[in-house]
Amino acid sequence: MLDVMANILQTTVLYSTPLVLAAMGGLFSERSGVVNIALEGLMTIGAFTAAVATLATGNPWLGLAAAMLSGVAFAWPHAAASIRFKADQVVSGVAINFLALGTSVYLVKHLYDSGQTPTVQETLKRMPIPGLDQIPVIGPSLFNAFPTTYIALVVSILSYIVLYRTPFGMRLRAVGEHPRAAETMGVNVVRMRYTAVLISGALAALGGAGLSIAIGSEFNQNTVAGQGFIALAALIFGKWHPFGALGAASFFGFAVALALMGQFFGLTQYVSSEVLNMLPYVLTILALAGFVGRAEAPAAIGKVYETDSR
Amino acid sequence: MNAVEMRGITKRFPGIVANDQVHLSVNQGEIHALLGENGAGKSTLMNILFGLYQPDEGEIFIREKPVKITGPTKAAALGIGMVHQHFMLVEPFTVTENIILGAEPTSRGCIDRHRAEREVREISEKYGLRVDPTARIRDISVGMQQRVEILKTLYRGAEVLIFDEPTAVLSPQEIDELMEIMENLVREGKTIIFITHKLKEIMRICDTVTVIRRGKTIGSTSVKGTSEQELASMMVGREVSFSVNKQESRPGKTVLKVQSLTVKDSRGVEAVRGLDLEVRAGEIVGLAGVDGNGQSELLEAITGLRKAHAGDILLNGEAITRLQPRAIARRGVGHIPEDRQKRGLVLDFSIGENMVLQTYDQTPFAKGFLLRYPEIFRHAKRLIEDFDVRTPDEQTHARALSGGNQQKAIIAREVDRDPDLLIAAQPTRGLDVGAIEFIHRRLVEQRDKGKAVLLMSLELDEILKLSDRIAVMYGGRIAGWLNPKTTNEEEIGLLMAGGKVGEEVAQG
Amino acid sequence: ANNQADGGFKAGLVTDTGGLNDESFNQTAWEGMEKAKKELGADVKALESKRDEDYIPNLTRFIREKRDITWGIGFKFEKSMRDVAEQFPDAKLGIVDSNMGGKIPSNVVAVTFKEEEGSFLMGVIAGSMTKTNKVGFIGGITSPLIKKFEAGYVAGVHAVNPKAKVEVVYAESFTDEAKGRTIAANMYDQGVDIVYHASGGVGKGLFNEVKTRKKGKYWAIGVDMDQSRLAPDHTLSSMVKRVDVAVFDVMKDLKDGKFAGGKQVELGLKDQAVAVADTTDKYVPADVMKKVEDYRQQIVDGKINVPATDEELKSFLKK
Amino acid sequence: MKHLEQIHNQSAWLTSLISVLLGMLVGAGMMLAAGYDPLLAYGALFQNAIFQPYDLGETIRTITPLILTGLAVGLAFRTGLFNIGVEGQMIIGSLAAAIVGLKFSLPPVLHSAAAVAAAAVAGALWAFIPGLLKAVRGVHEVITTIMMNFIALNLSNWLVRTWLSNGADSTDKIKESASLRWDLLSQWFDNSRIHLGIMIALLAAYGMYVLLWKTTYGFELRAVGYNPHASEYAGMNVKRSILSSMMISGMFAGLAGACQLLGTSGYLSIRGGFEGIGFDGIAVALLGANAPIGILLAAVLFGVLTYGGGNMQFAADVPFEVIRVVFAAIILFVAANLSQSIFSRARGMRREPHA
Ligand SMILES: Nc1ncnc2c1ncn2[C@@H]1O[C@H](COP(=O)(O)OP(=O)(O)OP(=O)(O)O)[C@@H](O)[C@H]1O
Ligand SMILES: Nc1ncnc2c1ncn2[C@@H]1O[C@H](COP(=O)(O)OP(=O)(O)OP(=O)(O)O)[C@@H](O)[C@H]1O
Ligand SMILES: [Mg+2]
Ligand SMILES: [Mg+2]
Repeated sequence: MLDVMANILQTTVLYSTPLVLAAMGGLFSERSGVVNIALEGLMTIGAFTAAVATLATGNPWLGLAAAMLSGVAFAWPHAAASIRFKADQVVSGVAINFLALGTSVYLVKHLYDSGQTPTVQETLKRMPIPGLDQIPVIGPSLFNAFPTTYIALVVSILSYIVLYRTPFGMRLRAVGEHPRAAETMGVNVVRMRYTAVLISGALAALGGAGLSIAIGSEFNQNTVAGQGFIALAALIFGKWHPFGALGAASFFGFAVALALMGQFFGLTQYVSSEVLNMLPYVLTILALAGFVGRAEAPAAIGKVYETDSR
Repeated sequence: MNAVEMRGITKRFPGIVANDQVHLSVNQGEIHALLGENGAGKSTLMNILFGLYQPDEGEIFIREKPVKITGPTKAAALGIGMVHQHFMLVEPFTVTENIILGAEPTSRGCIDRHRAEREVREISEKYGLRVDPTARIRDISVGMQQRVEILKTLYRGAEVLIFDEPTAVLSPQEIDELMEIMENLVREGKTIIFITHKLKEIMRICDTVTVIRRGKTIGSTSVKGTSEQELASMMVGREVSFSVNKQESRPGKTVLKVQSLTVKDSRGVEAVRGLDLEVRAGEIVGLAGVDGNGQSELLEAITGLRKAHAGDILLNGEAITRLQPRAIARRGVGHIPEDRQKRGLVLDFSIGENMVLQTYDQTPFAKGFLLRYPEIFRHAKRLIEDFDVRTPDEQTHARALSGGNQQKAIIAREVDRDPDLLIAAQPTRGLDVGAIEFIHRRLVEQRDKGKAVLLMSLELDEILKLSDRIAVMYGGRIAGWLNPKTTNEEEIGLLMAGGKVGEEVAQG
Repeated sequence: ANNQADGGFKAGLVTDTGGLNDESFNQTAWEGMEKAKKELGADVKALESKRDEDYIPNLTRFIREKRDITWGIGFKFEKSMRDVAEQFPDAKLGIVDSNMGGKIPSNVVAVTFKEEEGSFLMGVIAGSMTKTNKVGFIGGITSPLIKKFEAGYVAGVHAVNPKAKVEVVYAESFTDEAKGRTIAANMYDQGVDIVYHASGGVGKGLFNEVKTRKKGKYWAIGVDMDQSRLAPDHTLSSMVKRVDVAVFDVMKDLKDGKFAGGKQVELGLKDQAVAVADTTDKYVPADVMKKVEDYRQQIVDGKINVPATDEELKSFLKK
Repeated sequence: MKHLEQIHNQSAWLTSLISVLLGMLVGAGMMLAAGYDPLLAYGALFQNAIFQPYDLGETIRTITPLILTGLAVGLAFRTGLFNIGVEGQMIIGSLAAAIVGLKFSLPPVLHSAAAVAAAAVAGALWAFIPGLLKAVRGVHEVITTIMMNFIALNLSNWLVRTWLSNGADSTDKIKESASLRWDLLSQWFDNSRIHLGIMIALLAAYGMYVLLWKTTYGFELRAVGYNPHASEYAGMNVKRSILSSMMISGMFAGLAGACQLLGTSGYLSIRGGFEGIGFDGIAVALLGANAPIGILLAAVLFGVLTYGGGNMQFAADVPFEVIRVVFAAIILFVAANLSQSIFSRARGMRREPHA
């Protein structure tokens, strides 16, 4: 029984890591008032860049760094369009998704003449934390995890501290709730939102990188396959709070783990594997409908901010 | 010494010159009133002083030195603080967080909460502005919120404070308290620029008044040497009548009867508790009360927007307690809601569409399930003319209208539906005297046509002037009935605060 | 991908949504085409399909170019192939991995493989080498094609080691690498020591996981191509499917004037179209290799009838 | 969404046109950078998409579901809802159409009508769930519709394998009587798979126009979309509006599924993942300013580029994905109203905020 629990936990951690990182990315952007439906695209470009950079340098840490840069680069047009040019933020996000998928697959085909990158050999490996990884049940999953998992945990905690404890975070949230109020208090709304969206790009790309150079070992057009949208859902599910989003992403990973465990225990004799596969999604909806309900978005989210002092 | 001087300020917006060579000079240590009709350009001028807008032309001097105010930060550095017409508060934040935003005390990179709260407490005690530093904005009253706005400016060391229509949203008690605070501030050496539409307030507290009309300075005068009447005509450019000409009311049958009604608010607390109320045809019943004593919930229950927990509501003798809002409206209830932009209008619809927001599916505006836009626009055209709504045409989006004209459009719509009962909630909030005059006339006209009018207002002035009977609400009940002819503001205020009054008019 | 026509033989290949270099049957099929270019001087060209609905226009484009043969690679072409074959009775077509429900139009040659036979041998290897008596199988999306792999594998394991238990998990995806990894990790953690997969891209996750585990204790078995390069020290074997050979042979026959239109060309161990990867002897000891060879011979000789469906497997296990 | 409305006025038409050209320029730049010939590529694209009757027919077939998914997304947006679940509703529409097409026997026209209707109802019902959760529990429709997509995918695969096909990868072909193909039409277009779905799509576009701008109910839907508070005050039933707008949106999506199944493929197969036509609908709707005529034009553009893009790869060796980049650029340019700001700068004007 214990090892089953350990297995479930391990799957949960594995599956939710990229979601957590991307959701934290979304958190910064949306808390500052900019809708980020582009998480999917930002994860995609991160996964692509990480794979290519790791293949080129042989160093997955450089891959992670390059991925973050690419995330910033692709978040930039989203920021520019929705902040500087006052475009509709959903429209701009959808465009980024197209842009990222198009660019990355185009480049893969151009660079490797193939639908996917070659296999990345130098991926990030599990990093046991000596001692702690021997703890039963949680040891193997939480303390013998991929570096990205540790990063995700640290990022979650840092996000909380930055958003709720520092002046920067307070200003960022103020900008997302009532930008004009923030402006009258001397906060530069435009710069704040730019910063938030760019951070969002870096984190989402980091999440994507985990898919191509930690859990996985290549990039193709199916590498991200909707996880950016799930991360967005986790962000909303988690009520735009770092720990809420962390919890929601983990919940989703947990549901995936349950569905897989079902197959191990021969549940497929009674229900089809497709039905088991629906479980994570059904559970999420039930959880939302039953316990979570209405989530209150940052008040100024999605709204174009008009400055008059040009 | 001049604390502030603005010379030849011009600010153009697309299609309009909001400020046209405006001149303003404010003495150190005075309370300087800025008076003008809606849209005269007062807020624009103050936004320029606060650095939110850049003037197209003109110069600004602070303490006799020329300055360029490039943004709110610069304004704060120059000692200018502004309390905005629409509150600039972050609702989910605490009082302290709102005050320190942008100038946070930190220790080791994190916000030093304790120090911040201590500082807020200190300033609030110094100026007599009591607030709870840890309360959330969304949980405190409007009056409290305003204090937070004032504290924000003081926290930044403001010497010149701009108050843009601060009293429009306050109850009489809160206004009194605010006046006291303002006097305190002046005593501490601050200078105040005070925008209000209420001439009485200017007479009461200000030293100097500057009047602007259509973006131009009309003149400046000492308050001592002027009168309300003179100020009004300076501002509007014509004579304004303050008293409403109305005949004795001749109440007819009972139109609205509310019996031991109990209504819960959004948090499930009983906001209205066993309330009884009657409004008869041909009378205006004024509903006075400090904001938050159940008035809003009462009106929402009558109009069907909120479920009654217990009790009955009868319209012309028939129960409407459990009917849907639409059914109630169709039975003859008109409603001018409190918050016009949020509840009264669909800002992205044309005026024409807004004029049929309840009746769009009835003849002549619809035939079967198809809309008849020609009829809708014809209807709107007529109302625009009848009610003097200033708009380019009936196809203009409601968003493009000024607040006063938006309000006129709503009143036009509700009155035109010819309801037996007209509920008017704060119908003149934020409007200038000209517009107020117009709306008051319309309400009395309805009464004289034999309609029942229920007027909810925080302006005691308005209540006293218009009502035939006054009901004062306190703690979810009618605390007492007063006769406007024999009572006065003090008496109403006392009831509003939960006190007792000797003379009351009999109900019914 | 333009080539001069020499002798005028022109062939076209339409991939399924996996694309040309999918490290799977599309890619091996293309290798067959390239061989045809080299050895038959054929003019060969490929079109990749983005969505299922692209199959018909893509096939049609080659037919309109009057290519001597147009290939559709993958069972997903089944319905489209029939439509196109009926619309263009003069065109010659080929499909891989489908027998078109047994009703093959006369201008289509249907190439299928007896994956169950190769999978049986993988089962023999796994069943012989497991130390824990627990082996695993990861399937892609539940479908008759993948069931062939599963049934053959389970039968093979059973044949050499009736005590061994086979954990079967379907990922319900052919692309979710992370899921493949999770499933593999779970299997290994629960005592499985050898895992075979027939799950396309999902299987990459298997190799990623096994690579991180103790050498010589945990193993993976690949599919379609020799996948040992994905985890050189952890791969026991791969079940190779020589689509290239099949595609080339059909075209060579066609050029020689023989076209097996309307027929199903079913290739198995006997035709060396499914086989055990050459690198297998690296970690599989000689005695097991010999067992594999024995079983191969028995299957080729028809002494063993390898099950290809759940039902056939059930009756096979009963014996 | 507000300033997208301005696309209705003529300068916005110009903006869109310029954005399309700029977008293609971006694509050309990308091709040049990678050493391809953009002229050859674009030439191949348009030549392939519209000049041959066969290809024109196939292009129209490609456009058909895009119109419908665009309408689905656009209608929801108009009423203040973000329906990312069009993909799933479309899958369910296909599923329902397949069931009726396979399991029922009806006379020709009736059969296809029944299958189309079933798809519409099924799509509507699939959208009803997120609508209900939104209206009653306030659950954010973005999450629920995303989840419903994955559920739809698995549900469809499951039913195909277990019920509709006896364990195969795909169902049989639907009965001829349920098909939306019309021989005469196909023959005009050289036996391409163009089908009557295009009529359904055009009717749906007209239907959305009439519903939203001509009927009393549409008045209510739009009012609720813009301002639910004011609508409630005016006596409209906000919850019912949310529900019905989700359902109408789902109905359009279901129709798209019907077109794909009854017109294009004729059978249902197990899906490895999402086809993406529903997601493309988001882009189509946004590019088309959520207005029927705009959506039509955007779908045409999208369809031409998508179908023609296949030839680009064939003729010029350019990876198809560059088309996605072109799209992204067009959408960004339109959304950011970039051409306008270029213009106004040229005239020495400053950008003014819009009301
Ligand atoms: N940002 C803006 N863009 C365009 N026009 C504006 C803007 N702000 C104000 N205006 C216009 O400028 C004029 C002056 O507006 P302002 O808000 O200064 O009036 P006000 O005197 O403060 O009125 P009120 O008494 O209602 O507060 C109005 O006609 C208004 O329509
Ligand atoms: N950002 C803006 N852009 C364009 N016009 C604006 C803007 N902000 C305000 N206005 C215009 O200002 C006018 C109303 O300004 P203001 O905000 O002072 O209204 P209000 O105070 O609510 O109404 P009123 O002045 O009648 O009480 C309207 O005509 C509105 O169109
Ligand atoms: Mg003002
Ligand atoms: Mg005003």
